[in-house]
Amino acid sequence: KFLEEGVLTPDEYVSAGDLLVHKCPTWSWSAASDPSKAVDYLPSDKQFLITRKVPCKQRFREEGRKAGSMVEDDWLSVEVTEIGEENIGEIPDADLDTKNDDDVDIGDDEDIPDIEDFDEENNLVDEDPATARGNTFLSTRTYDISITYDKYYQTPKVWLFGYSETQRPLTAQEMFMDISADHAKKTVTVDKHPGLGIPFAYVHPCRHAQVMKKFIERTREGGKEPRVDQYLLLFLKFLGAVIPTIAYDNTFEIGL
Amino acid sequence: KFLEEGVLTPDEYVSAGDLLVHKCPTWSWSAASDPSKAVDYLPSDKQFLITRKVPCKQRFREEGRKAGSMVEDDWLSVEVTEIGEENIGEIPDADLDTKNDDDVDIGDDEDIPDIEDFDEENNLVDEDPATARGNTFLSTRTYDISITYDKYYQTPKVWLFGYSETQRPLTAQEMFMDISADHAKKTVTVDKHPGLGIPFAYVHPCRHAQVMKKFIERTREGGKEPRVDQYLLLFLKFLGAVIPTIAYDNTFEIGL
Amino acid sequence: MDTLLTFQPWSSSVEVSFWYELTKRKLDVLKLSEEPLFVHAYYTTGTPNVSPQFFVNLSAFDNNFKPPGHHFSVPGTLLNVNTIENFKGLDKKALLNKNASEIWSDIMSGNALKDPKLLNRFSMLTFADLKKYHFYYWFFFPVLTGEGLTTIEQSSPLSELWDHVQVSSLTSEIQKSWNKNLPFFIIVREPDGVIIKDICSFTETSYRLGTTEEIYFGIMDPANSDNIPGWPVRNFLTLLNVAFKLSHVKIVTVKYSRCDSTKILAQFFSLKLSDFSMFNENNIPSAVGIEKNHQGKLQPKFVNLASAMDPKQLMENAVDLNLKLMRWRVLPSLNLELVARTKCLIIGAGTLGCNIARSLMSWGVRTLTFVDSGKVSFSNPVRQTLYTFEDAKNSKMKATAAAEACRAIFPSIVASGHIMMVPMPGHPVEEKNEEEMRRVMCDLSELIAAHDVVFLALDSREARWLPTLLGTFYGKIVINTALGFDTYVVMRHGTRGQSPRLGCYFCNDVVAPRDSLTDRTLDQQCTVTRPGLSFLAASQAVELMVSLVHHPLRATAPAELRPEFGVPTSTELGILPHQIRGYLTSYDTCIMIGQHYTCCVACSDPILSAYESEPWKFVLSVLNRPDTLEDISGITQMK
Amino acid sequence: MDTLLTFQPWSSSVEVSFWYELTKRKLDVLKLSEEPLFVHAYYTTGTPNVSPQFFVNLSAFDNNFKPPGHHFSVPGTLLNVNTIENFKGLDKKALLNKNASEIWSDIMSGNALKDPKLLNRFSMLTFADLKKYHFYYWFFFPVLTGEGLTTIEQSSPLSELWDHVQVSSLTSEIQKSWNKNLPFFIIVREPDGVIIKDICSFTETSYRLGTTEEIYFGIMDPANSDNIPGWPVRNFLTLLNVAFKLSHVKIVTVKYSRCDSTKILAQFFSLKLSDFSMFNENNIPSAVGIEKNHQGKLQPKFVNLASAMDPKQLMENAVDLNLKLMRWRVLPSLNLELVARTKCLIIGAGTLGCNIARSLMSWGVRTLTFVDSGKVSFSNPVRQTLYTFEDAKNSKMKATAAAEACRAIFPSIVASGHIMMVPMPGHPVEEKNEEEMRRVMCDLSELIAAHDVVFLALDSREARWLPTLLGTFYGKIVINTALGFDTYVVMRHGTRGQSPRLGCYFCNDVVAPRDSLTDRTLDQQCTVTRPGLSFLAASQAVELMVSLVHHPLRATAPAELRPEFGVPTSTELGILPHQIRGYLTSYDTCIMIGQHYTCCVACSDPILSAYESEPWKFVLSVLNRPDTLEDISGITQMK
Ligand SMILES: [Zn+2]
Ligand SMILES: [Zn+2]
Repeated sequence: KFLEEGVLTPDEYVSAGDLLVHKCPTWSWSAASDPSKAVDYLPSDKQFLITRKVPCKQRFREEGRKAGSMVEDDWLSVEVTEIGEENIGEIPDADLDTKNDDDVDIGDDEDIPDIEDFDEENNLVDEDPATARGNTFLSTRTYDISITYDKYYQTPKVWLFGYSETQRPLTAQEMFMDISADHAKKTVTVDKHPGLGIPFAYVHPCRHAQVMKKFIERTREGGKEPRVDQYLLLFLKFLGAVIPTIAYDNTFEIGL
Repeated sequence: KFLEEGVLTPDEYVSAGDLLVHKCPTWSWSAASDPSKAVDYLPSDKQFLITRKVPCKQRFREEGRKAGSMVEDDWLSVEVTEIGEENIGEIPDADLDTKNDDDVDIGDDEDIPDIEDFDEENNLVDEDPATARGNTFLSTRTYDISITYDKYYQTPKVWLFGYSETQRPLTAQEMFMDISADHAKKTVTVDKHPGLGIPFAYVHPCRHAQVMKKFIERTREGGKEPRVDQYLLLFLKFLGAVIPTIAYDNTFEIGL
Repeated sequence: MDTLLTFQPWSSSVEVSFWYELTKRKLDVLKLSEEPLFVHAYYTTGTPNVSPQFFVNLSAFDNNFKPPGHHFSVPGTLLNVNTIENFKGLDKKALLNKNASEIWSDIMSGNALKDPKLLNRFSMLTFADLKKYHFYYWFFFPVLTGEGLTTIEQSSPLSELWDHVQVSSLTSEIQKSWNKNLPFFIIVREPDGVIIKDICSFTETSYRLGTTEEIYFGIMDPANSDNIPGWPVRNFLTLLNVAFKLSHVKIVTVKYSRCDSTKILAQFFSLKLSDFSMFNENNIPSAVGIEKNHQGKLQPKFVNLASAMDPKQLMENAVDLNLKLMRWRVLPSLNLELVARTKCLIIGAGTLGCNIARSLMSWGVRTLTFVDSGKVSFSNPVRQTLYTFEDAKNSKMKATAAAEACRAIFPSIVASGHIMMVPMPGHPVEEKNEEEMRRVMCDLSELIAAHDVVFLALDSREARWLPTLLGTFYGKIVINTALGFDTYVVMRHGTRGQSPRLGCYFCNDVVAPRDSLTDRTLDQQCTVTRPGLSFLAASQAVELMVSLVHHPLRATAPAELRPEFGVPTSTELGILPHQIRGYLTSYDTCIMIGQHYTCCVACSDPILSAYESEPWKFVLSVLNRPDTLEDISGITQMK
Repeated sequence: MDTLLTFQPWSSSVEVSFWYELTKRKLDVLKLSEEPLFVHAYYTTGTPNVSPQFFVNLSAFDNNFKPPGHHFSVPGTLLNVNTIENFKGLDKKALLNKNASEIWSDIMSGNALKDPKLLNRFSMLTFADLKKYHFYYWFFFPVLTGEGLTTIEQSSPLSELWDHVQVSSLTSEIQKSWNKNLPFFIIVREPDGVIIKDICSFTETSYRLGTTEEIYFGIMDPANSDNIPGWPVRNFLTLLNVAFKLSHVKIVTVKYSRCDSTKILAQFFSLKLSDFSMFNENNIPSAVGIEKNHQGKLQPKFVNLASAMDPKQLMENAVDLNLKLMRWRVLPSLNLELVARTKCLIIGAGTLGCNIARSLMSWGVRTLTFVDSGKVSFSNPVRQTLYTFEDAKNSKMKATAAAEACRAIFPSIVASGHIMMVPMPGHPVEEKNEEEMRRVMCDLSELIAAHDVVFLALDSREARWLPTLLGTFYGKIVINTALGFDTYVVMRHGTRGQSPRLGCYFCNDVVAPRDSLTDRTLDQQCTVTRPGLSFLAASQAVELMVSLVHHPLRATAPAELRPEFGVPTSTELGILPHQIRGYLTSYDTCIMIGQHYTCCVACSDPILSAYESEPWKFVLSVLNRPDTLEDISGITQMK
């Protein structure tokens, strides 16, 4: 049914997951956080896939979108211009404004209680010439991304958990800033991750099969016959459209 | 200051009240319901004026107003065509609809608890040929109207308390139906009557002096010099504009 | 060709003021009494299109009742019964007949001639469901029925029979008497004009005139039509038949012009009267006159005041009602007004503070003030009974959220919250914060001075110190509550002038309170207590307060242990213990008395003096160095 | 021209799952323990632009921890302290040095050679403020510092030095070992290709080769840049210097390509090592490696999980936390799960019912069901602690309003309300209502069967009859509360199978309950009680229930009086009395036992049998004619 309907069985999900993990070292299988959360149609050590700390280089911005890009299919054509490193600096400030819209008071590091009391720690010295100084990395938000199997829709289901630049867990509202505006409120909601029991944002899988089918058709038009274990590799491409701002390597070439 | 500013002193209020009571037998002076409510600048037995059970023959209707009647002065020119007795019958039904707008559940007589239990009372006979039968009166809402003295504005202040056709006290919303729409929400509010301690609707006296002054001027233009003790007689004419639906005799001629 | 004369029945018009007054009297005075009450109604002359109004309002209860000018009073009897069953069960016909026989006896005795308003005597049967503000009522307007019916021989407007001068003369006579409130009178037509006289002068007048030809009976008529006179005319005609043995009379029914007292409307009737000659003291004529309701049925009228009342007012009344019921049978000496006006300060708006506030509200206390510095956290709402999940979600300040909750429960309450961290010994003040802390101390001191009772519902020993001192200083009732894991203590602090002087929370201690908050583990930070305790401690603290304000000595009242069997307690509400200690594992309580300690670090005279002489300097030194307390109190020397 | 080699420090990345797990363990297992815990972290090779992630998540606590493929585990020590003061007070340098000395001893002993992950040993100091979901944490990644600094003699991408075949061969070797989680290894360049081997085979290999020229040290490198290797490289170089006495080494740092495991990024370094030869078991090298926070300061990191957590979840956790604290020190045997899952039915949502619900919520009970037929009236909110003025204004049904209020207090609670008038003896059923009443009886019966505990909080005697019968019938825990004016009683009903069998509310009576509601005066309609009573009765009823569910016999547990001094009570929570009677005037309580009466009109076997055989027929006959009860129970004969 993979080729016809864009769906896959639990076994196919496992084989596609194995291929993903083999191909992409950042992805790995995980067991459920406790055995009671495990589903029996998947191996206990392969309950879900996860990749951690994927940097998110920019917020999605409505104004950054190209007009008309939605004409054909809003799931595929969202485009964002990746912001180069040279102007990374301006992002966090610019988007802090949106915090005012949230009800929840987001305590950032400014808010560490008793932090003044820790000034005494300045007596602590840990100076060392061999410690590299200065960031050779970007201070960006990062996401843990997980893919579970959705039995009802017979498709993968993708989950996101974001951390701020300072490792603070992001609120749902903050995460929505990183998601294509078309999907942020429509198909992305928050629920407990089935394997971890912790609230993650997830993309509702109701249209996954349909879009995957379209992907498969295009691939076949290009003369290649996709295998079912390549499902997740294709799936990641599709996700690139939904969550265009998260910089997992959607540039690599799948060896179809 | 009466002629110049349309205001009056407590003493002038008393003399005007005395004249009103003398002239109009339905009006009478009243003491405060308990001595603690009395004000010291008025005689204890002349704390306020009151007339009871003034029939209200119709509801005020926005659509019944003549267009343009507000051009000159909305306090004076509101006109309503009094509905004759022949079509009285249709009023209560027509206006019951507006009840739906109210939050408060108005228990009408249908709601008498245990009323069925009183059916046994039908055994009671009280038949008598000398008792007049049939209503020779209209079943209408009635109003108790009271006039107090407002020390701040130095004018009379008028209070209304309505009863339904079945003697049930009207809610504020229901009373507003009887008041010129221009004033209903703007200048009419509900507060405790100072002498009775019971919530009445009242017309805010902020513009009373101004309008009275206009009245006085017109009377003088007509060649007559109004006396201060005629203030309340004039005042009733003015009220006829604010509360056009309440049928106190605004047709009588003041012997100016 | 005689026409039957019919009479327009009354339309009773009970103003809401009557019901409010009845409610008040029922709660405060009548209580369970079903004794008939003497009341007053009044009426005026008829108005076209308006049913004949029989006014009953709060003046009904006025012992010195006098109707307004142009109005006429009617004496009556109010029978307010306690239950709907009594209302239903009462024999209405008997009630009517009882009234009628009174009227008959007044007619026979001549009383009615001297005081004709007795002819209109009425009864009013009521049941007031004060919980719902539902009022059932039924009027009885007895009229006597004689042999045969009254018939009209002639009827016309008076102006058609009399000339203008005569009518004018009558008008002016009536105008002159507007303030005499005469419902019935005789009109004597004399050559030079018309004279109005009291009814009782009829015989004398007719004797003088030698004829009754020129004597008319005048009646101020409440009816709204010209040809159908009002209900009061009826018994009046009976009086004429009985007292003057008249079988034919000429009457004039008079109405004021509504807004021009210089005019009257007068209708002339020549009547053949119904005959009462066969009746006497023992043979009483039968009566009719039970009022029908708005549907024209012989059923009671009903009014639901709740729908038109201000809900806030309704609630206020309902709360009072519920409390006042305690006075009806069980505890007549209960002084609810005293409790209601007791101003209560609750220091600490946590589990204890919330439940104290709840208990105070249920006693009708109207002034509640909260002091707390914390925010509502998620663990609070299930135990701290004034908060909700939303309060925690929004991290509301407890003091203000508690006050808000009180108002949401009972809008008439005066509740306020002060966000304030009570200064604590052993929590030193940095110099830059000194001025701010001084302000806090002054605020707290002012708050305590402004209230009658101070509840200490704090979660640390040291936080209780300053309020204890200030409460003693101002001589307030201070009630302290504290929870262990499955034990609690409720204690009232002793005060100056008490003998023997009782102790305070600190009187047993020989060390000053110190910082006990720092370095606590989680289970020490949260008060780990069995949830039931705070309900027990809080409610007993409030009950103790209520008893205490009933004692003439209030804060200085001596402490009591459990009474011997049969020995009365010092207040009807019960004993005034010094300390109540409760033990949840055995559901037991124990009453204890602890004496004042003259070296107490919180309430002893040396401490109070030190505070009095230099409040802030003293308090600051204690905050920074609790040992100060031991030095000043004298404990140090004792050691 | 040698360049100083610097190392990129770790960036600790603690996932929320770690904090959740720590919270759980702290509450349920660790409690007050500050013992160090063994934990696991892991890392993978670096990604451009991302700081070197040191992953800690819930698997940290897993005893069988194995890192995912392509990842490398690190053993560590978690030190979770109880107070912020302990967190601050702890000597961080000492903690670092302790770790460093362990690493040094592992290097010296050869353990590190066999298990190189020991070289990355870390410590984590945490303080969890579980009330606020605030976590303070600080990582220590000790690296040993030797004499002189490591310098780069040569550095270039490996592809510039090795030919394509050799790089391919290395790639393929690394690909094959992806699942072995080897962070360090030796790369042996042999003529026919490259081989990867364990570190410990270095000596053997170099001996075999007769040279170290073709041996490279491979390191899976978490750093994100080519020229600055990651932190783990550092102690590894120390190991090489100490174990193999090497002063010059050739290393290759390897990174996986992020999404194509057929590619690797490899960087070659020729290094001159820092010298550790002067150190030994007693002379331990000093260490650096305290992690800086996000501002680059030597301060702890902090995360406030509350802001990102679902507030409902937060509340649920907070409520649990507060209760669990009772187990930490005071009452380890407390079975909170048991209490939480006890399903409670509260019949009557008035003053008692509301306070019972409040007490149950404060004990963490998660299933509450209310039965009541009334509406919230204005007198209720000040006493009935689940309602507000708005509820009264809107005349909400009590049962549903109470459930709604519970959810507003604690959204995770399963609260429901059933609008139902309990059928009452002496309140006859009209024939047309029989079917409806039968339905009500069945609903009530089902409700009682579906709950574990039934609280009777009704305001009339007769309303308690059917629930008493049904509660006994289904063998439920039935707790009855009743208020007098200043007295109250809390009683648990006896049940079948109990020996001696305890009585129910009706066991003392010799007449059947009848209509006591009709014909009541106002003060009889409203329950006239001192406001404090309902708090006392409700909270003790709930405490009694909590004790009772802890007893293995539950409903059938025998009754206890107050214990002799020193004698343990049957549960750690206290005695299990049959009846608690309280007297507010003396703040006293009394424990009583009442035996079952075999002719009881509510709980006796004849009654239960009559119900069982024809439930509705029996109940209907009782509603219509309460005497039926006396006949069936046998009281009639006894008279
Ligand atoms: Zn003391
Ligand atoms: Zn029994």
